Amino acid sequence: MMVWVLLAVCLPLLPVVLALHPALQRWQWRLLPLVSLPALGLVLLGPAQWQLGLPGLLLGANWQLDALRQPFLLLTALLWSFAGLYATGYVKRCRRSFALFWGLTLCGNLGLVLAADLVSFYAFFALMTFAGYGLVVHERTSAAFRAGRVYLVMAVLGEMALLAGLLLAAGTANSLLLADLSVAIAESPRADLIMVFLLVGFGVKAGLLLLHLWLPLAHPVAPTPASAVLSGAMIKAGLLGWLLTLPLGQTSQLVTGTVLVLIGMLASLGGALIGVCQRQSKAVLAYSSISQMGLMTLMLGVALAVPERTVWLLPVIGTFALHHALAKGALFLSVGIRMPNHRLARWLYWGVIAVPGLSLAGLPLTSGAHTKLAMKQALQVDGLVWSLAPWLGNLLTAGAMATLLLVLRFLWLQVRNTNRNESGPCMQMGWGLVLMASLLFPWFAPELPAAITTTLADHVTYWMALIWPMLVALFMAGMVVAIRLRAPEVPAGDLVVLLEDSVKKARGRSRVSVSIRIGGKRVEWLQKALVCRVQPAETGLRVHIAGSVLILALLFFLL
Amino acid sequence: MRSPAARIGMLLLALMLTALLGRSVWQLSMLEPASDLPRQLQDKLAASGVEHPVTAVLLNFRSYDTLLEIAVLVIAAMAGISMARTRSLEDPELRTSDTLLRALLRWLVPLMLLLAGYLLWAGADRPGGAFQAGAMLAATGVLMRLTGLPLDFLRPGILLRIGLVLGFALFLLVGLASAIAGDVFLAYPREFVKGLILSIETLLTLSIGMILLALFVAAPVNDASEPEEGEK
Amino acid sequence: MSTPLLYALTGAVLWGIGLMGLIGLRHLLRKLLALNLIGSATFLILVGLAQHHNGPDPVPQALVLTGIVVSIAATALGVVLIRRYFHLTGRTELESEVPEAGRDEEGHSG
Amino acid sequence: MSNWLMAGLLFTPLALATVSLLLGFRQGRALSWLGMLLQLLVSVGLWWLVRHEGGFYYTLAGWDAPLGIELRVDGLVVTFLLLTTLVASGCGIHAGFYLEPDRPWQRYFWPLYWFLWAGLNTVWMGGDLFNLYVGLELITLSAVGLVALGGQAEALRAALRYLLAALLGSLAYLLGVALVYGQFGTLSLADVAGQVRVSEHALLMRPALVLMLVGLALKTALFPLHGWLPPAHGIAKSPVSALLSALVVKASFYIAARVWLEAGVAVASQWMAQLLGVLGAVAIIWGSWLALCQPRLKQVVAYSSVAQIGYLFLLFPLTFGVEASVSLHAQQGITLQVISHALAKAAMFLAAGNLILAVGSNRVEALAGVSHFLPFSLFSFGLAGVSLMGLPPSGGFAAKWMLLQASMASGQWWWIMVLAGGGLLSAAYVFRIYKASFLERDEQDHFYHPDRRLEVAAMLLALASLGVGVSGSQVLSVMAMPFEEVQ
Amino acid sequence: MMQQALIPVFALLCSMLAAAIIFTLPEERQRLRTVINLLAALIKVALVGVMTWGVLNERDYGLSYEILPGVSFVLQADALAMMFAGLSAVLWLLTTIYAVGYLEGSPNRSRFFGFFSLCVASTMGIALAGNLFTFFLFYEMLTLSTYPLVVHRGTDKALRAGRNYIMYTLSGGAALLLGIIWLQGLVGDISFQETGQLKDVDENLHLPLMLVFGLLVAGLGVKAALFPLHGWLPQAMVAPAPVSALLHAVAVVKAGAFGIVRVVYDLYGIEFATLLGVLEPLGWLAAFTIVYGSVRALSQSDLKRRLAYSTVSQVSYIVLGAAVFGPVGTVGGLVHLLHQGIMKITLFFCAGNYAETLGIHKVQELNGAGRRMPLTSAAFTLAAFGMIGAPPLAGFVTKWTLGSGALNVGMEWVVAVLLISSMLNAAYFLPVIHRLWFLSEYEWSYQRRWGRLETHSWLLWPPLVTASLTLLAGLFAVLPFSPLSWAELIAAREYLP
Repeated sequence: MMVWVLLAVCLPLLPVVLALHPALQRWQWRLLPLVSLPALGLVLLGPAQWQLGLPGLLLGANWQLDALRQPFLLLTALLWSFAGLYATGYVKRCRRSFALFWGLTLCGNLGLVLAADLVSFYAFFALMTFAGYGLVVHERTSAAFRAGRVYLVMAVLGEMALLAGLLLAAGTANSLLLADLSVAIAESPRADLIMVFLLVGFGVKAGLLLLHLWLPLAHPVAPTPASAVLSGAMIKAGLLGWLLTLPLGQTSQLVTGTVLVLIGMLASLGGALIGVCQRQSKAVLAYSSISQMGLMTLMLGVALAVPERTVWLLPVIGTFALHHALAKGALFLSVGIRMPNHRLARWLYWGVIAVPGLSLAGLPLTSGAHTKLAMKQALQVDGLVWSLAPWLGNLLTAGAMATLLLVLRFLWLQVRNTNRNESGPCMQMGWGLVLMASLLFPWFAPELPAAITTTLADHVTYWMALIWPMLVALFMAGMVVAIRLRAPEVPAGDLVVLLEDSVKKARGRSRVSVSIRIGGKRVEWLQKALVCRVQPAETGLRVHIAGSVLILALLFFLL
Repeated sequence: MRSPAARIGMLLLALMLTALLGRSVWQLSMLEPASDLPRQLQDKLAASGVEHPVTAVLLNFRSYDTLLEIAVLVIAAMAGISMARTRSLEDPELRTSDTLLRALLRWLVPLMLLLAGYLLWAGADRPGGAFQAGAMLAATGVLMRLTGLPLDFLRPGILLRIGLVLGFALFLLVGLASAIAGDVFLAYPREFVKGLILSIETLLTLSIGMILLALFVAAPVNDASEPEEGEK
Repeated sequence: MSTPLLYALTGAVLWGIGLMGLIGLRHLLRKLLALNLIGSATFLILVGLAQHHNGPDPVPQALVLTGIVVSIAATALGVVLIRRYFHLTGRTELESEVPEAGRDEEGHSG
Repeated sequence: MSNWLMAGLLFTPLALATVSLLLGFRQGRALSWLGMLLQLLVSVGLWWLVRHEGGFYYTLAGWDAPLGIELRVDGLVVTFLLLTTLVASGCGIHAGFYLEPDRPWQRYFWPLYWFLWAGLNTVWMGGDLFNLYVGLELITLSAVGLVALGGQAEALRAALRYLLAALLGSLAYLLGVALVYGQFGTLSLADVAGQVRVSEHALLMRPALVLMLVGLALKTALFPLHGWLPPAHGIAKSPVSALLSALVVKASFYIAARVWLEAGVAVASQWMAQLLGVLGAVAIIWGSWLALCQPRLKQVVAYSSVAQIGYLFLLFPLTFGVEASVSLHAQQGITLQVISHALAKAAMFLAAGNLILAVGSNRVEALAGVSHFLPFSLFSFGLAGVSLMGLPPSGGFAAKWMLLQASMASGQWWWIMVLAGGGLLSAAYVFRIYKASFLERDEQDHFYHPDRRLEVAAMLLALASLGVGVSGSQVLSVMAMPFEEVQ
Repeated sequence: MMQQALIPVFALLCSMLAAAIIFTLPEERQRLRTVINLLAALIKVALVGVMTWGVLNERDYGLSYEILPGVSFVLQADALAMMFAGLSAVLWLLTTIYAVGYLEGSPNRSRFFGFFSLCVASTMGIALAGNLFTFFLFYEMLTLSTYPLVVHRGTDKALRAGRNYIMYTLSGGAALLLGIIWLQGLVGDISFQETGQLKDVDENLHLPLMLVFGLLVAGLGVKAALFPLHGWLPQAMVAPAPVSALLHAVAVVKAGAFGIVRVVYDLYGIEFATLLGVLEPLGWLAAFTIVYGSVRALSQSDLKRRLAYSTVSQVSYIVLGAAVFGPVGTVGGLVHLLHQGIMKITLFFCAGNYAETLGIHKVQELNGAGRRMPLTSAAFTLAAFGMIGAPPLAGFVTKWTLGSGALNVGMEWVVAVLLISSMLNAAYFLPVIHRLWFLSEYEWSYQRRWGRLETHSWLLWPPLVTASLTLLAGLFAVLPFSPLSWAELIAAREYLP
């Protein structure tokens, strides 16, 4: 077992090892899709629950797999494997570097899912974050560098907040096990502070509103497979972090929960709104991710505020994450696929591309529908004693509408996709596999608690409820196309642009160096003056030595 | 020290010092010294080998002082001759052919030598002694030099150097001999005191005379100049 | 006031004069003479102070004799040096008109 | 045993001076090796003797103290004798190879050298105030002679200045002695000390004390009476400068210290002690600062002596009106300072001489690039510098440590500042030299390579100054050897 | 028993002896010099290893010898000493290898390696010093022996830096000396003892003891580059890379920090120091230095200068650790003594490699160097991430333990400082790493090639080794003999039972 786990986590480091020797470097690239296979095997074939202690590692490492982690491990392994396959066809330049960072990031991502103690969790999280930079800036264009810079700044901020949160939490819990944290935090007098740190720390990765700035910048510029894993898997790491550390199921954290729900609402709608205004398909997808993560944030907020719902919500969040990862992964990968020239084939492709998108919007019979339904069940109003409860239903409806609009926007942009690059069999296969996984999702989705499993009747009512928002959305889209309304241009990365401007203005030449120079001159002058004064005095003393004797003798006499 | 104010200030200060010194002398003169050295001296004079107390102090009780004093003289002489011209002591300015002077000299020199001898001898029991005799010798030499006599034995050379240290060397040897004999340094054996002191005095006289004379005769400068260290 | 004491007091005065001379005079020989004067003053005090009431004290007399020889040696050395100094530089004073500091900075090669 | 040793001690230098006057430079040198060896044997023998049988008075010419001259041999004296042997031998060996043997006047080097040594021995052991005067004069005149040797105008100027100052100092001292004799009727320092303690008119000794101290301070070159020192020490030949700085100025200080400790503390005033200390402190700052400004290497070292001498004068405030233990601490500290400064300064001058010989110039800037040419000498210079700065593990440090302790224990905290600041200033000028020598020059320099033996001499002395720090306790134990009167 | 007392002496002597021999070697005897250097380094590592083993088994390696009345030269190997000794022994070995490669063909190597050995001997002495006096002895010796190394290049700039260095450190030495003397005057005994030795002093000595503490810290703070006293450090980076490495990682700054640790734990005793209330200001000072150093590092365009300011910041972690009461904080500070050493030495090694191979001095010249020198750059990256405190590297272990130690005793502000500093570290290191790996190659004015390797193999291995150590120290932090567990051992012995 241990060997298997270690292999699963460490095999992604193979490109790093191979990089050490020139003779082995060509293997780096060829083995890229294979490095995540042990992890995939682990989640598919291995036991569903296990625990592994590695006392010699770090400050005493502890890894485990449980029901909460399983969907995350699954989505991570799946997405990375297929995207890796896709990447072997997609990436043309700097392959070795790509393989290196790919492996490192993957290692971090897998490891953090499995980590059960704070330190290894944080270690893998940091590894993923920093190695991810390599993926973001892979194209080495100035846009990539700009996105990378924003990514890095945000990531560092996040890491620091995270470190603070974890330190405080560990100090409170007096334990390094993640499992011990939630109780301790809930009981701690500094619970709010810790939670804020953790929310912010993971929020950067999870694309929490206001901390999402890097997402729409990074996704369009990163290579497509990298965008897929960024948006599909890595973004979920933040979510997982929240789930593992926040005091879920303990005492009610009403304020935090409410704030989170509000942020989630805002994100899910606002993200969609800004996303519609984007000009790049990947940027649209990025905002869609923000929007979707908003929904997950919302659920988390509910879980925090209403602890009794945690039991229901956690599996739902897991399911949602898995669904979103696969669907979004498929969408991202489709960006790099070249449309066949044949008209029919192109329409077929179109249809296939649209499915995951519509799934996101909750198209019946898709994973989206499955998830949305489960979510609705979990958030059902009866029994949810909470001020915001009545709004949730409407929100979900609005969310679905917004998502659909986004998807339409994406498809619209895809139509104009002038991608002329050859998409080789590897890409096709990778894309296809993700797509398939996404479509097959309802069949291997994790089991939900009995209380919120859905019946057919639920499905039907759900569909009914879905029809009209979808229609409205389609109508709006149609209108837009018909009157050739141009969407207002909102630069990707929205707030970042404002920030960058202000930073530029603030940067002026400091005057410190000037004053230092003046100071130096003064010192020199003083030195010169001292030298000039001392030497004649010395000569005087030399000449008047007898006089000095006289004066001294008198002085002594008088004393 | 050019400004008159400073001069007057210094003068006042010097006056003050003088006054303080005088006051101190005055105050001290009121005191009776606790130890009575003259009486001790008187008690031990008999054992010193000479009758005159000053000579006894000089050459016996505090002979070490005297030994070093001669050393100081030798040093001065060395410093003097180290700057001497080596070729010849001929000084054309001093050459004279005044026969009257020569004749006078012929009388004076033996007389002065005799006087020197007397001073040396008298030192044992009355004022006199090696230094006075040596000074007399030197005066003789000066006189001879001024009349243009060459005095070639004063040319810096081994002879002169031997002459310079002769008295000192004997003094030293006596000191060493006494130490070797088992007593302390410079303690003359009781039985030879007088003879030893006399012979030391005699040689000292010669040396002192030579030293003083050498300073007069040989001190003129040479033209050789050595560059300062490191400034070649 | 006994005669020896008078000698001693005279010595004190001579000391002041000698010192003043050493301070005020610039010619090297004069300085040397001033020092000689100081020496003599010292001897006067030594002898005068010691024997003003005990009658003649041979010890200071002997000391003074030694002192005189030493001072002669020193004077002789001084004169030798002064002569040679004069011979080489043509100067009779230590201090030159040009301030010393300035010359020190230039150094002198040669 | 003691007779032989003492006779050897007194006789050897004088005899060598006499004999070497009759010989040329080279023969004198060969003879001097022998003399150094003898001196070494004698002083080590004396150390052995004193250690086993205690110190003693040695009555010269067989006459007891007030009338005759008594020499005192105790631990401290032995310490200084050993120090003299070490330093003077080092300088002598250096001089033997440093001076050009063919100059006619160099034959007078050895006699002067040995007279100087004889004077030093006399002063260390002297217990008679007048004998100390004669010893001082012996030292002064031979030192002046050495400075003027082969005299070029500048050297003569320096020598004359030195002579005049030293004579004035001697005479002031002698005047003090005259007053003491007038007061107590004795010349023996031990007697004077005894009488001061019992006499009700002891305070009348104060003028004498002042005169002696001022005179000796002048000879020791205490600020502001130091004007004669830098020219003399700067212009003399390096081994001569080394001797002068290391030993000659110490002789007069030694007398001052002995007078002060035996009789002075009983009659002096707090103000006098403090004033002496203040002058010392000013000397430290002034000397160091001027050393920093000097354009010529040996002037730097010479001014450093002015500064280092300042430390010595902290003895006065630190032994006046304090507890016996503190006073002892201060005395030990000052002794260590004397020793370590002697060794270090000698090493420094010798090393400076080597450097000058190598680069052919006395100027500090000329040293550029010498660091990889004469690393050995530069290293000696540096080691000596370490001691002057008072950094561990040098003797200078041990001294500073004890002085700091003494200042702390006596509550005179203001000296602490001086001690600390002085170290820094000395660091400044030592490193200035280093800086100059480390500067790399582009063109390939053609330095003259001095004799290896010259470098060794400097190195040994520098190492010795370091050794004093490492074995401070041992050195001080020599000083503390028992004193018993044996006849 | 006698043998045991001699081991520390041998540890000291082996490098002093090496220095003495090397000084006398002519410039051309390169091989012999290298052999002597390496031999001495290896012997030292072995001796330190033996002692470490012994200390773990509670053996006593002590030696005492009276230098001045009441003042002794004491060598003593305790756990804390061995930590520092081990660090310097191992890193010396590496630095020697590096320096041999670095200075190949340059002038004045005998001088360089001679002083180099002396410098390490002093460091060893500082580590093994059993009382404050002995500590001071070697502390000043260190100052002196590093000066020739700092000015080794002999350029005007180097000499100026050297002057500043010496003036700063000697002033510090003076303050330290005063403190020592005063302390000795107050309490007499100045030897180091586990759990401290001033705990039972009289109540009315508390005020002077506080002042003494201030003096001692001021003196040590110069070398440790605490805030107002750090000016020399960034200038001293003109020295050759191995020297900077040694200066920043092992010898000088570490000596200062180690001294502060010694004073706090073994002289005052942490409990007593807390009682006196001197730790809080010390902590604030350290915290300020941490932030200040990082801020200054941000604006440096010279690579080594940037690293130097980073040192200013990093070394204060150690001091901060000493100022935090409680075993965990102690561990955090102590462990950083080692961690900072290996990380910073890696960085300087790499900086040296860049300079030697591609002539890189400025940060902007690093563009694309990663492709040209991947191994060096990898080492640099690892160490830089370690500095930032990214897990699982050594720096993280420090920050984590320091942070949790501070939290344990309710000093939340320490965590804030740690975070701010980490952030700043990231801000000045990440751009460098970015340039290394992601930017296109700079037009280097000169490039040297060494066959297949990216640089001289003697230059390449040391940073690789230290970089791996950086990784291992973090990855296996809890294994026995790791820095962390050794620090825990010390902490366990430093607190009163």
